[in-house]
Amino acid sequence: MWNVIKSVLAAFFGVQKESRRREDFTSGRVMPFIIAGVLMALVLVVLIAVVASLAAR
Amino acid sequence: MASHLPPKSTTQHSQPATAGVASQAHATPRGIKRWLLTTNHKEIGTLYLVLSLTMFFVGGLFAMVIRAELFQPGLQLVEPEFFNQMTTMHGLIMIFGAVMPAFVGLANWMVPLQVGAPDMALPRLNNFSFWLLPVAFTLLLSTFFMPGGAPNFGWTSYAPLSTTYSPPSTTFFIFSLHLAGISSILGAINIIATILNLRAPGMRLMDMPLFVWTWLITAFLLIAVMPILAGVITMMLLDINFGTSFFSAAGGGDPVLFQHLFWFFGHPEVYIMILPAFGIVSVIIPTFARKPLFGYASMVYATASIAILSFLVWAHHMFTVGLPLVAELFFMYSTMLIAVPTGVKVFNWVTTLFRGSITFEPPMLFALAFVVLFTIGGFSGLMLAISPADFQYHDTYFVVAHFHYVLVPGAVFAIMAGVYYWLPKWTGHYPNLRLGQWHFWLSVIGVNLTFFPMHFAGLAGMPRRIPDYALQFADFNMVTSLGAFMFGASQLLFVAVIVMCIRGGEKAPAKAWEGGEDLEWTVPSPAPLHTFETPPDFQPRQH
Amino acid sequence: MRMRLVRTAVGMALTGPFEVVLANGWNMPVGVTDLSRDIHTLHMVIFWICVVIGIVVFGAIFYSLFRYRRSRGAKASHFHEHTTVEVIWTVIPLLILVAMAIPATATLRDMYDASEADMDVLITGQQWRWRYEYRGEDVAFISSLATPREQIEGQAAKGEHYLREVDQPLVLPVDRKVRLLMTSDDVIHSWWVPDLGVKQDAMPGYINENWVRINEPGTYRGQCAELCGRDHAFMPVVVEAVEPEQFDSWLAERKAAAAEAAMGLDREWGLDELMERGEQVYGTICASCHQPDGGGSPPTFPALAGNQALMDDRERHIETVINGVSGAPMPAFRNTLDPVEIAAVITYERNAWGNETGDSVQPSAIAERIAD
Amino acid sequence: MSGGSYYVPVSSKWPVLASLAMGAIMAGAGTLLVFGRAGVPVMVIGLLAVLAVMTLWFRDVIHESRSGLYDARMDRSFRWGMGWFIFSEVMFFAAFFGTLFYVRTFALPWLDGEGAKGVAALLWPDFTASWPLLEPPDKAIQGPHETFSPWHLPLVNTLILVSSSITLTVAHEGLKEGYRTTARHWLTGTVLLGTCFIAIQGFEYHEAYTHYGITLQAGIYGATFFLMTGFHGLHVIIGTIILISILGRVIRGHFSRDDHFAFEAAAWYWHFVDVVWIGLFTFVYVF
Repeated sequence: MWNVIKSVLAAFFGVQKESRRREDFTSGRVMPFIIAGVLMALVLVVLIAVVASLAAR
Repeated sequence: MASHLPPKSTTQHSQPATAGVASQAHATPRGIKRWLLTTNHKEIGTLYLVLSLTMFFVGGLFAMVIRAELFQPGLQLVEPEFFNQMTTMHGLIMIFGAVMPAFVGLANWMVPLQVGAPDMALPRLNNFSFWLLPVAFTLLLSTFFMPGGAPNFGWTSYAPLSTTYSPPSTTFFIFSLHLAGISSILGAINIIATILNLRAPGMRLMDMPLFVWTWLITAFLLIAVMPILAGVITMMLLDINFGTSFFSAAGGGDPVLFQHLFWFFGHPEVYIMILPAFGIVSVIIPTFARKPLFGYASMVYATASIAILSFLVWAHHMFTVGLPLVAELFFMYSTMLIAVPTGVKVFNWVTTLFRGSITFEPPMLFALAFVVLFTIGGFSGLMLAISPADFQYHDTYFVVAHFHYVLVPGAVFAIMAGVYYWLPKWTGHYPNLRLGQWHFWLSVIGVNLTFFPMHFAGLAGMPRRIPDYALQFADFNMVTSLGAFMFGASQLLFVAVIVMCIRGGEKAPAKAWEGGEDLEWTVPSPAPLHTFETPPDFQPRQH
Repeated sequence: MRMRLVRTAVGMALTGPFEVVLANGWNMPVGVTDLSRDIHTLHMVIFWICVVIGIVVFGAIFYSLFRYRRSRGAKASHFHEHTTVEVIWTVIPLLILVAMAIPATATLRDMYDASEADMDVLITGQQWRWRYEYRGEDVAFISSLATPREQIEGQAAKGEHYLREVDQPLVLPVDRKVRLLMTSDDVIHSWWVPDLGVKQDAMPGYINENWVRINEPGTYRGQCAELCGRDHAFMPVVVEAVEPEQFDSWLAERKAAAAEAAMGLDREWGLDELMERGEQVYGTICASCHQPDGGGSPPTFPALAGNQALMDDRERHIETVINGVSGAPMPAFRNTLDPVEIAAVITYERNAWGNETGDSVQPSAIAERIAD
Repeated sequence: MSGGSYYVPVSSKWPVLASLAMGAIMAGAGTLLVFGRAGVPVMVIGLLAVLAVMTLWFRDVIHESRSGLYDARMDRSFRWGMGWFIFSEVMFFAAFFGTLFYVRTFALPWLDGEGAKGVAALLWPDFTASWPLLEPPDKAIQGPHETFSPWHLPLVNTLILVSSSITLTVAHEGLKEGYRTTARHWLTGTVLLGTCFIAIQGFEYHEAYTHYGITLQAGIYGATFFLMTGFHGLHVIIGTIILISILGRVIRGHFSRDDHFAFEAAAWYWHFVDVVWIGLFTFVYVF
């Protein structure tokens, strides 16, 4: 699970190590990555929204 | 439901044939019927590319009218109404008629060749997707001949100028966009299914060439946002013809709602037009630097990241419509974030060049110009992201300069790079390299003469979409117009190169470019009508 | 306040060396409000950041192209990954962006703080002119393009302020905080004066707020920035900033004039004077759509000359001008024009270009209808 | 693996004819809306042509499928295709749900003087925001007199559509177990339930126009109501037509226990339509 999160974080960041990437794509399961990706996207939205509303106060 | 979901992407390697043959023994139709009825991905790809080139010249003609009128202050050639029709149709034709079909055409030709598939996953649907487009554009262009003329409210169609105050032909414009939208969605479905389902045995997702990767993500964006466009133009249709008040405060609606929906489509649409360009460039640069792409994995991840972020930034097109402060900040922050993965891509291309062994054939020239000039467009994009500054930039020629830098020396140069790169595979001949170089240099000079002065005109205060302007903008506009005529004229060379290449030229071997490593270079040049009827044996490269 | 001083200082430092090249109509104007200066500073900071990054990136590209071209005998190496480098060049832009976001947020907060204004001006966009209303002062007027048609069509030499001159500018006091309320009667317009650092869309049915506090007296010019139809290019904004005392006396004068105009309601107007006034109103307000010769531009804008329906139904004609046509481009002029102007223009339309009905419409009758 | 296994049809006249027919529908509809009646025949011809071409196109596909030309990969292509198509439909409705959300959360309160942009109330001094919106800001626009109670017809329709999804699942299970009669009966039931839904929705529209004053022109409430329920209703009609054709194939003895993707695709579509309705019932009728 932690590995999935780390990989998705790397995807958001846009940088990934070749070896780690190989691991991700040998596990053969896509769903965990998609779910984690969607969740992280939501987290990102909430995060930016929180920062924005704090800044707007 | 879970068991009914489509199968997981990694379980779909080769399936031994149990029944059936690949092609029936029917005689292939000839002449015009061959093109009308074809289901072959190469023929359909050619059709898309020809349509795109035609539309490029139609949209280009409109641009020439615009630039001729703006050559000097005052109204000389056309009436303001017609000028507005020109700007609107120029945008629509170039986006939906030239750039998007060009990328779909390249995908049709190259995705099956690059993944080792016999054809697109759903060949008949593929032909349907294509033939919807000529129908759509016939409908769209026919609006010029209707009372009140063609749509004149800008390609963004902001209500209520595009509803209550629009010419009668707007209804036809909406229907033609519906057709183009259906075509895009079906085309995208086909491309996704091909990539996920028809890869050569042994080719994992992370072994795919970047062009395929970027198209996979682009196709996802298309399927996600074209329906939003369909929805919002349907609401326009209802406001115009059935008295609804979606975009009118009188009935409780809001004109800004239109813009939110439109840009929720429109921003991913921007990436739809640039991600495949990233893919093409990422394939060409390693070939001519004779060195593997630097940071392949990062490139893929950065593409995914840009795609996700593209759904969160739409209102940066609307900083001056009066968004609440929180929204303004949210969209400023998220937009600034998008610069990061985009930067990663540029850095990776540069590092790919570093310590390579570089040659400068026309595909490489266009790809290199792409990297430099797209980056300039990226810089102005970064400036536009700063919301307070955008209050001065918005709706000026600075914005026009920005998006033309990412679309012309961006998307269009990438398409041209792709055409030069793959012409040997399509025709079996090398394009005339000398003419190609002429085409390149004239285009590069023309494009910069056209669009660079627009930055200054915009900063000095010239709004976009005006047929006449104050005297202090005269010099910038004259240079821009001259550059535009030069760029326009030099595209005739492009046509000449293509025609000559089809008719003959130096014979190209299967591996036409020394550094080309992808699967398409394993089939003969020109590629026979049917390729990979037997799936190739794919050996993953060490990335 | 200190933040602002710092920002201004940074701005000046950045502009300094390139003053000659970037000033004089090649760059965004510094402007005459604190906000426009802040915006200009942000613009220059981000511009120089881009220049520096550009030099590095383009330098690296051209170095590689030159140094590693094959004709010079370069042999390709085969490295294709370096995570540390990749992380570094991801983190550095991220930090630069955060550093940019902080001053941008501060400026944006200033822009959004329209509270405690000394006065309100309601700005209404109409195809294709601006209406200014000094709220609470009973002063309102329409400001439209003053450049003669001959200049646009090239039959006369173009003046210095070609397309950026109006019949009546918006007059504002310096050193007072003025809240600008923007709305529109028809399509979206956008009120823009670069020197004031204000560009705000005018949305029909909604109101956007912005504000200015002008530091220097002067004439500041801009124009509509959002495509609003045929004459979008011919919709300038001119603001005349004057000393507060001068402004007060100007306002008092306008109020007196408005009161005088209201007097006109009490008396009977003759056909000739209505026609004369009507021709003037028609020229500035109606002619842009219905054309100076009343020919209109069908199908969107119907012809008035020789329009039998118009001549037959006087009531409907009055109704149309007062309340507009819902679902069509014809706006309601109830709040835009005063009763004298409405009466005059209807009278004019019913008698000009061979529409010889002989009708005259009295201002008092219009005032009553509007009051209902 | 001689000659490969993935079936690629050589050529087909249906796609280009389908495009022309779609073009005729659009041109006809546009002409009808803008220039009048002349568009009707063109539109009708286009519609009939689309139906005819689709029938013939699907006949080819069914024929190829039953001749054993398709392999497992082709099956997956169809699955991916249908799955992504439904996703595009989801996004289409997402635009409309977004509209409803925006109007209720932002636009109406602003017009009433609430929230960040409440200054707009200067223009509409008498306006009070409410949902359902019975009195639009401009008094010239006649709002609805009253709105539907969710607990009468809409609830009935909800029950109908939810049970239709259940009957469809039962039919599917029957097919998978090889009980063809069961499949046929439950599928027939599903079609009937779908038809009932359409009929009730039609009755509700009639009531809306005649008794409730809910019309397309009745301000934003009527506009969103008809937009959302209308496009949903259209999808129910399409879904029912699909189910009828699937029923026809079941009756003819098509589909095997483990190869019946057309049935599954129709089922996916129907479940999707059902889920959209749950959203509509919640946000258009109840809240």
